[in-house]
Amino acid sequence: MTKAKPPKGLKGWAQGRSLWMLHFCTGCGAIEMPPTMTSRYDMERFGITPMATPRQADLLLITGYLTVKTLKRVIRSYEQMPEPKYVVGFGSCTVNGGMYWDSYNTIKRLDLYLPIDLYIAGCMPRPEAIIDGFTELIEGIKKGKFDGWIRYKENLEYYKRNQAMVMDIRKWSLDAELAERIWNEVQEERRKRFERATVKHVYELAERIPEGLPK
Amino acid sequence: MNGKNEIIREFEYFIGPQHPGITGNFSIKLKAKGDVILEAEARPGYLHRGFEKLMEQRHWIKNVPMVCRICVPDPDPNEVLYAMGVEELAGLEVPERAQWIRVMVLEMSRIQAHLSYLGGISGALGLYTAPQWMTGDRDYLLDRFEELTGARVYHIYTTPGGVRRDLPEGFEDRLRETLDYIEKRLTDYYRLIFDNPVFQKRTIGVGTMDPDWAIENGVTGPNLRACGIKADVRIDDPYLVYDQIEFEVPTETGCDMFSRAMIRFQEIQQSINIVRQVLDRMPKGPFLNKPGNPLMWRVPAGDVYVRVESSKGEFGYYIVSDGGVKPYRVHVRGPSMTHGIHVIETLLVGQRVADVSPIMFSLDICPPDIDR
Amino acid sequence: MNAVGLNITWIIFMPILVIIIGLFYLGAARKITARIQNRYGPPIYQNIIDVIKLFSKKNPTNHGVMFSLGPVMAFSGMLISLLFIPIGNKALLSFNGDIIVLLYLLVIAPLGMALGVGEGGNPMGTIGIARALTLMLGYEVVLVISIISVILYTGSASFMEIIKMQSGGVGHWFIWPLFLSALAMDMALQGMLGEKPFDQPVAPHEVASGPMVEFGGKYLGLLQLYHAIGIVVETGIFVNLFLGGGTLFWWFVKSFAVFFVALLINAVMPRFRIGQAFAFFWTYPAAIGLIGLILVAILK
Amino acid sequence: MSLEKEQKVVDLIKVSFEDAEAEIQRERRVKVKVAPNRVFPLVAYLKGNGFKHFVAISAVDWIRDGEIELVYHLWNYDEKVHVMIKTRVPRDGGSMPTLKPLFNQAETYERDIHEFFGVHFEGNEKLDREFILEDWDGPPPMRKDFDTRLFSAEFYDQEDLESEALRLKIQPYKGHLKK
Repeated sequence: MTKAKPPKGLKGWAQGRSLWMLHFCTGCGAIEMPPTMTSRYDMERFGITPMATPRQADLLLITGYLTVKTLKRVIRSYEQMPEPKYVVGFGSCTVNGGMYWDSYNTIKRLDLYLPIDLYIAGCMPRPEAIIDGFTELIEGIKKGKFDGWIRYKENLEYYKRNQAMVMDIRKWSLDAELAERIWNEVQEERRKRFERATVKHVYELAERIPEGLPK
Repeated sequence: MNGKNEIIREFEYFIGPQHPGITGNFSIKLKAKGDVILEAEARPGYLHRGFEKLMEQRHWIKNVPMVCRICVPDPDPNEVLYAMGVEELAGLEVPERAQWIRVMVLEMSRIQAHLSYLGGISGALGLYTAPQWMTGDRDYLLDRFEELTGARVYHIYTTPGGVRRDLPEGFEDRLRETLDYIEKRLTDYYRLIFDNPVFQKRTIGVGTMDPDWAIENGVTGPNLRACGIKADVRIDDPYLVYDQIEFEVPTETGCDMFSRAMIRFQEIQQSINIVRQVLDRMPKGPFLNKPGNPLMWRVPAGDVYVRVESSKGEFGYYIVSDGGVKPYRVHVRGPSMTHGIHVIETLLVGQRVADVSPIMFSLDICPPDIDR
Repeated sequence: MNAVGLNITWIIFMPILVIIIGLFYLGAARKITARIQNRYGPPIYQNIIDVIKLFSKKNPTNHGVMFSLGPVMAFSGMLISLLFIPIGNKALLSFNGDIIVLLYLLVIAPLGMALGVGEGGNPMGTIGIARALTLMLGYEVVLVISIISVILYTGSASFMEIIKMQSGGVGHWFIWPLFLSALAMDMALQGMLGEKPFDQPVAPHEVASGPMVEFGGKYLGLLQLYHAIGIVVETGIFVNLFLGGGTLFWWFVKSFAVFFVALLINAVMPRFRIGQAFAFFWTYPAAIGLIGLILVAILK
Repeated sequence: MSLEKEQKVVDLIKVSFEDAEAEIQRERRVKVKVAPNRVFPLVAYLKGNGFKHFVAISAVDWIRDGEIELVYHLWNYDEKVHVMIKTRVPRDGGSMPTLKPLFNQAETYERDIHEFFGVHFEGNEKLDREFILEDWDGPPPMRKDFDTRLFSAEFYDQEDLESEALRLKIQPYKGHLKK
């Protein structure tokens, strides 16, 4: 079996110049998308247009933090998109959890669950930063540098295992058999982890002041 | 009922979270017969970050950057609310100038939120030129915000004790220019949106609610004023210096989508007037009363409920302190908690599938403040 | 022999030409809309890139034979209708009554889509195609009324003959004597082109992208081509009936002018609800068309 | 500043509910403390007396007392007075009658509190439906004995996932850094 490769040449050029993004706003970053799309920054001049369904889209934007509930839908949408497909993570929340690093309901590092091609940093990124990220993406696609979906396919088991650690993948995966198998495999570890995580915390009556600070 | 009508199939389907006709990340499960909706169930929770829990983990001052993230399209009321609540608990004096600046920031935030609202509802009806124009013009206001606070959307500008910094030099003139520009554009918007026969046809008499029903079901803000009830937190429960400012509270009697859009349109004009008044009458003086070492600052035990009028309705914080360096509990009462769950579930019944998205946009539902 | 050879060249060359020009129409539409919206807009050849990209996509989802036949049927139905439209004073199939045949052929495309969408099983697609067929029922009536008044006026049901009768300058175009019918047909055209306020079938905020909701990759590419030909065919009917056809260059200029008017209306209008759109077609345009028809019948 | 209208509200409550402890917090704010079983009649009484706007229900976990405090906020549009009705239910197995018959939107807040604090509301039919959390088997997360930092560190534990990613050489594209 030959290794799959990202498109190059005419195909790569057309793919880069015509990116249809999935109209799926997952977090705060969504508020900077309208300015990027509309008259002041006008993303359409690069051929980037919002599309309504994953079947038609090439580009999945994760605009901000992902709660576990949204992650399920995102994975489902991602798997429905036709290849080649690209994922861009917006904002620091997708890099390391950002502001919500200690939240019980958001995932911290997105590239453990989905193959990220490009991150745009900031909380949240300005339209200029978004445009800059997109030009980077377009240039990279034309040269065939981005291969996120190939990574995802080749390491499907790894990604599915990670996803199974935080969510029930059986309902949300297109490949039901694989999902079922991996889900059964990780049950034990998942249960252990959950037990460790939900140890009843003794609420301290003492002052909650960090130690070593001057009075 | 049986017999002939059975040909019409009953559908059950989801609008959202991955759907263009949804404000933010939200979903509605619909049961429809043919084109008529029989039952709607709102399903929030896609944006739940556990804000109230996270705020208990952080010091009083460290929560300031967090709170503005609660409502993404209109973040400033959150900052002001949190600051007001903490000040009331701690008995912290706010300088006169800071209060005027806060009013200005709140009203600027209202203008930009209403502009994106009008863009949103016309976009939901297919009039794509309106969102393009309005988001473009809203950006000029965001530029002023950036100049004042350093950020476009999340300003983190209001802190307990005042505001983070004073107005930059020449800011007032530039803000006036921007306001003049937006005021000039209002005529264009009126002609594009409200004079449009198709827009009128789609919105007048659609998504109506009864005024008494609206009050009892927790409808607040512009949505309530569109039912002809003159209720505004700025007047009823005055905060900051709103009792010294002259402004009108517009009301409409249609109770439908058109009135709800019209109210917002008129409020933009009112907010422009308020900002102008603030610029004229703002006193000189200090702008921040620092509360001391933020890591050590204790707020006396007690509880307080504060509310402001945000662009979406009544925003309220219930803050409890046990005398520690961190809040004991903060409860956020967002206006969308009622608009987005109970009100929309009731309004959608009997409507057409085509009207789901416009009705949702017309109520100005902000999912992050439901989920928190 | 020579004429047959020319015809064969034309039959190969013309659809390609029409597709490319149709895609440029779509690109120009995006550019013009962008200018109205104070934007720069995509390059005018953007839709050609889109189609290349769509055809280079791998493994689009397939829901069965009928699902893949849907776009093919839509595309080929539109392609056959193209053969009956005289472009630049040259028609491949021309006989008395070709207008009537064309009316039948135009229905094939939506029906093909309906079969494919039904196989897809997405409720959004089903609603979308139901709306498309309802809308068709609305504008077809107006279209038929306008065409009957032209046939009544000329006494011929052949495009080529109607074009010949209009030769001899702007003053001879049928848009002047048959103004009311032309107006009614232009309104119907807005619905045929799927421009606002009649874009209910594909309304993104209501039914995602309607019939296209399940189609991706090659299927969507084929639908884009179908749409590109559709614009030329639909504006072409108007050009041939009311604007006097013309040489190849002028024919496309006229056809684009008709499209341009539709675009301007599209840019400043929200969309009707489907019931309202249907009611609209059966009141104003139908009334105008009927008055036009009666006037023709009386004055003739 | 005069507190006449606030005093009037306090008197109004005292007339019918002798066991309620009502006090004026400040201008336009009145606090009332009642027993859990008196909340429903009190809210119904206030609703009949002009408190038409049901603002919200807040819950506070007083873990040291082993109780959860529920605060019902009501607002009067005519008098412009805000009343907070406070009541306490036990943390374990606490139950309250639902306010749905009085105010429809109370249902939403009750679902919210049920999910985040584990308080049961009798008569609320939608209580069993998932509201904001999905597939959550842990304790109610807003309670004080749930430690979100521990949960986040343990449940979203990344160290072994990251080392596995390094072994598989799964890395995001970094070409733009080389410029």
